[in-house]
Amino acid sequence: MTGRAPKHGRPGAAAVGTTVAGAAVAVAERMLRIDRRWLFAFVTVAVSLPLFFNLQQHVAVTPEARGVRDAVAQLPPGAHVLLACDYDPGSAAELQPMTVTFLKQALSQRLRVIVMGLWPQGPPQADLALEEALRDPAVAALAPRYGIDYINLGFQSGNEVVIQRLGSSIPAVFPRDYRGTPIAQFPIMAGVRDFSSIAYVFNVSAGYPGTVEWVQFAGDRFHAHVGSGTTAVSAPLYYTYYPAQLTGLLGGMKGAAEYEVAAGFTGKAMTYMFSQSLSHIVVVIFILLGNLAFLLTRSRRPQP
Amino acid sequence: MTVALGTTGPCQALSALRAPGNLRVIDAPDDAGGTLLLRWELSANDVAAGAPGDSSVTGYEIQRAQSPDGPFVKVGEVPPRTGEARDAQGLRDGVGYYYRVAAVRGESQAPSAVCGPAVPTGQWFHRGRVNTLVAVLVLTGLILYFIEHARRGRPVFIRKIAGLDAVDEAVGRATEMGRKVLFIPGSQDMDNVQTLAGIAILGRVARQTAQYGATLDVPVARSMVMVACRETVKEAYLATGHPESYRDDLVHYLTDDQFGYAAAIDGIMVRERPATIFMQGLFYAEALILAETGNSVGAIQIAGTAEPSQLPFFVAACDYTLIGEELFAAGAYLSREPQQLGSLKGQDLGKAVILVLLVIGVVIQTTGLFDFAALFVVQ
Amino acid sequence: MKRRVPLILTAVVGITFVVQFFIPHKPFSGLQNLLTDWVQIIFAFAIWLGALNLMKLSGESLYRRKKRWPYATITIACFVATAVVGLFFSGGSRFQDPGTPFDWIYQNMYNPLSATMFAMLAFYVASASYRAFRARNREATLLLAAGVLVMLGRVPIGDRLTGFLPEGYRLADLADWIMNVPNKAGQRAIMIGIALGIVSTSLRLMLGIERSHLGGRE
Amino acid sequence: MSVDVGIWIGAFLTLGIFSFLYRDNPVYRACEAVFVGVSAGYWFVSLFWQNVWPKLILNLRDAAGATLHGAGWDERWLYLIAGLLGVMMLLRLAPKIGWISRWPLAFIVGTTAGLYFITYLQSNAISQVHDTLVPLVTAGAGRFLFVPLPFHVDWNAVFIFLGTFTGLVYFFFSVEHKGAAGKAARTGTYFLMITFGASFGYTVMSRMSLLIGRLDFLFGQWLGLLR
Repeated sequence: MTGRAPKHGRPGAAAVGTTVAGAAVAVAERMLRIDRRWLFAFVTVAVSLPLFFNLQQHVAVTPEARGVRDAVAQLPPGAHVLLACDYDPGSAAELQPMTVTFLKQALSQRLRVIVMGLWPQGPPQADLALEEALRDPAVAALAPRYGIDYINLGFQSGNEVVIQRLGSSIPAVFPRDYRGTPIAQFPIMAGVRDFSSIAYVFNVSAGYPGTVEWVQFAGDRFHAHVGSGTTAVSAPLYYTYYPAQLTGLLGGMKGAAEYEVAAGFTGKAMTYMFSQSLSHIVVVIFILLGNLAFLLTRSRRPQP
Repeated sequence: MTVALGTTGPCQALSALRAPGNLRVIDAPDDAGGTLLLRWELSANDVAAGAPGDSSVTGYEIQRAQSPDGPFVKVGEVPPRTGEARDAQGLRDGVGYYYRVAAVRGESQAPSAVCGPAVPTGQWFHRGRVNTLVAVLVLTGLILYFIEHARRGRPVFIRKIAGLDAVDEAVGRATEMGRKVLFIPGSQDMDNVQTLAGIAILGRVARQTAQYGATLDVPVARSMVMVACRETVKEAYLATGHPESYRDDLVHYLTDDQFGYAAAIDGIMVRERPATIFMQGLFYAEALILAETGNSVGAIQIAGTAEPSQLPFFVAACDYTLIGEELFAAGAYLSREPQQLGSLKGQDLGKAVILVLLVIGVVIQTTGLFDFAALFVVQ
Repeated sequence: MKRRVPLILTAVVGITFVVQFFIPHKPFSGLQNLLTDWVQIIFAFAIWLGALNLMKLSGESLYRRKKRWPYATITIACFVATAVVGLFFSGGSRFQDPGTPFDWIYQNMYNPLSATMFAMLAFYVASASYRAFRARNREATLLLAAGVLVMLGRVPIGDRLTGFLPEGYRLADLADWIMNVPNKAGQRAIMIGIALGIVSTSLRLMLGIERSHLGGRE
Repeated sequence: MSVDVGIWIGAFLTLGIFSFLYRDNPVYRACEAVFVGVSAGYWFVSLFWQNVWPKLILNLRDAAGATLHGAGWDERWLYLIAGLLGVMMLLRLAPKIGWISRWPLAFIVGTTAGLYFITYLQSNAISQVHDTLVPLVTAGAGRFLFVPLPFHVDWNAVFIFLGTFTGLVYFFFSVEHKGAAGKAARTGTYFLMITFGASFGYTVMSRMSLLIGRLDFLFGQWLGLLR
């Protein structure tokens, strides 16, 4: 696939005509040569300003996002769910709200939540999310306790191999929790053996290892029900797994906001949505303006 | 209102606990051994919450013994509404084991009839992977056939890939301008085939820079990649008769970190203004940072990756982009060696087979003759 | 020894890997885990080469007082400090636990730098949109149209724009359709193509047809 | 406004990197140097504690323990080979016998080639073919543009099939893109372009979210201006 992108505006523009068309072309030529730092400034303003206003927008829920909510909602109280946090603070803006909402929904339903991470920075992110989820009134009312209702098993290195090993024995992969206490001391882990003891796996994924590996190993090989929350950038690829191999899919901040609406827990993703909307509009305007200028100048170019 | 014990009504939780039925134990198929599978019918008391009956069964206990008379030892437990389990705890291949499954309610248990002996064994062939084996054999056969075909001197036609025909021009331009050719082999390590494909392209580009006398600069993000790139560049300079122009520092390490690497290359681009930039390999988010900065310094950019999420940005910001499979074909294409081109031809035949299967498969699925798709289930 | 042994090694290891996939029995069952562990260990050794190369180039720059020597000094200092803190003063293998000095470096230096570099992409995306995404021909126009529809269809404002249409025909639904139908088809074609490319490349490597990474004969 | 020194350092580094957007400058160069040093150190330490320590040192220690206690041969002794290959890699620093580093290199290339060969064939090729094989036409009343039909056509499945098929035709290398193949390949590129467009849209979404996250850090955590 080829194609030479025009790199710069054509400098030394054609004569500025006296006609309106000529003037339009001249403007277009200047537009093409605009210093890109002006574009940067524009983006900064468009994204920052809305942060200072707390505007709630109406968010429509897609079937993919509803899939996650429904998969969790149908589980009986006491069922074990596995939350795999495979991301780092770099992607937290998009993914942290998903982790928080999942924890809120699961804990408010009295599910037993087992947290782990294939990324070393995942479990600390999960701790932050737990703190936030436990502050939610619906969760706080049930007063979930560590080791009984939820547990953080921490990080395990080895990427997809870890998932494979979980398929034969969870306690063998995680003999201790994140803080080093043997898991035998926690009632929540009693009877947890492998994926057959886990009713639902929710993977929050920022790349490798992540959803692809959970689908291929936990889902395809060990027949676990897998749902995924992922950065928007990975979402298009993961659509090929939905709905056959993924019961639900949250893509980026919008997916997080949809999940918040579907599960009934408004959170950070909803508050960011205004900024997100505006930033998309800015980009669309840039594309339209850029192309308008391009078309105007092109129509004026002498044909070879 | 009177409540009669033992009849339908809210008091049924007090009825006798029924045992699970029809327990079967078999060797787990297609495994390394040491695992048995158990299946049983749920206890009559184990029904979904809200359904008529009672849901007071709190789980099932798996019990194992070396003889049918016991003693039975608990080896695991599963939640209610579960009718299967696997046991892989300390089983030895070739030994017979006896099992029973007990429905549990609080302190009381109702064990099933004993089932056994079941003997765990390992298998020498994974029957679920026959389809993959066939695919391996067919594809390998086709590719090997055409490699041999080409080795015998039969011509192989390969269409033009425009990005690759531009390599000459791009390197020539750098020479004329007296600026560097920057080659970025992706941000990932040697355990990724895209990196290997990128290094194969580097081999061909290095021959060009050696011949034209252009300066090559290869910043890398991984130590192993550094070693492999040095071998590759050195080989190219030797093969073209310019060993004196080779220095190890043409290939240098920056940092393993994705964005640390991008930040450092941004610096190199802005300060040294390379005339030509190759980005060939696996790129993630750093792709656009590099492509935009490269563009802002006015370099000719030839990119290639098989990472779909980054392709739109390469397509937009670079002069030429190799898409997906083209990245893997590039090394072979540029080498112009008959064997390499033969492998491309074989790979094409593989694609043709897939196209034919797609058409046949869709027709069969549509007519409902049989479940053709089931042949492609992977395990 | 210099060239033949590596070629044989590549072939044997590669073919073994393919074969083990079909044999569940021991010792093949554990082979994949074992060999991938080995690869990780070799990587961990190899990083010494990279680190020493970085130190050598930065050290040269400092020693010869080249133009950018102050920055080279910063690089050396930061590398040594991070490595020493992580190896000796952060509780051994639990070096990433919250509260360790290494974690402090991670949270307050590594993470802001990395996240900011990542966030720079927002600006580059914007400038690329203005400058590079042109409706030059039918292909590029399709790319742009799909991109714009998805972008608008995925935020609430997009729904507002087409709120007058019946449900099922709004922007969000169109975006959904793009994701689930043409996007899926394209991704699939790319994925299958990549798989064949990888199979062919892997074979070339295993057979030693592609071997430039192993260097010359000397 | 935050009183945490760490947050202030983080904010300074954040602004330093952002300053590159205006132009290359000494502050950016300093931040870049910090970034290269810290991140190289970060990975250096991580690889040691995550790979060398548990996979090599602990395994060999346990193997030695088992053998000393009379257990005889222990499988974990095999990790000695990995250690040996690692040392061979480092021998690259010795000019005379540097060529021996090609052995571990060849080993890695072999594992990569073998592993990718099989996993991509299985999970990319075969399973994607599987997912494409669905009935295009099913029984029951359907319609095409208001014209009633005696059967139901799953147009989405038809599109997906068409796109996958023509997309693959584009990737043929040994056929000139002319005639029927040319038409198919061209249709294929249309699908690829829509795919890239979708990716582009989602990537914009992702990147803007990241910027929102950073600004939230600056305005919220650092300056305390957001609620």
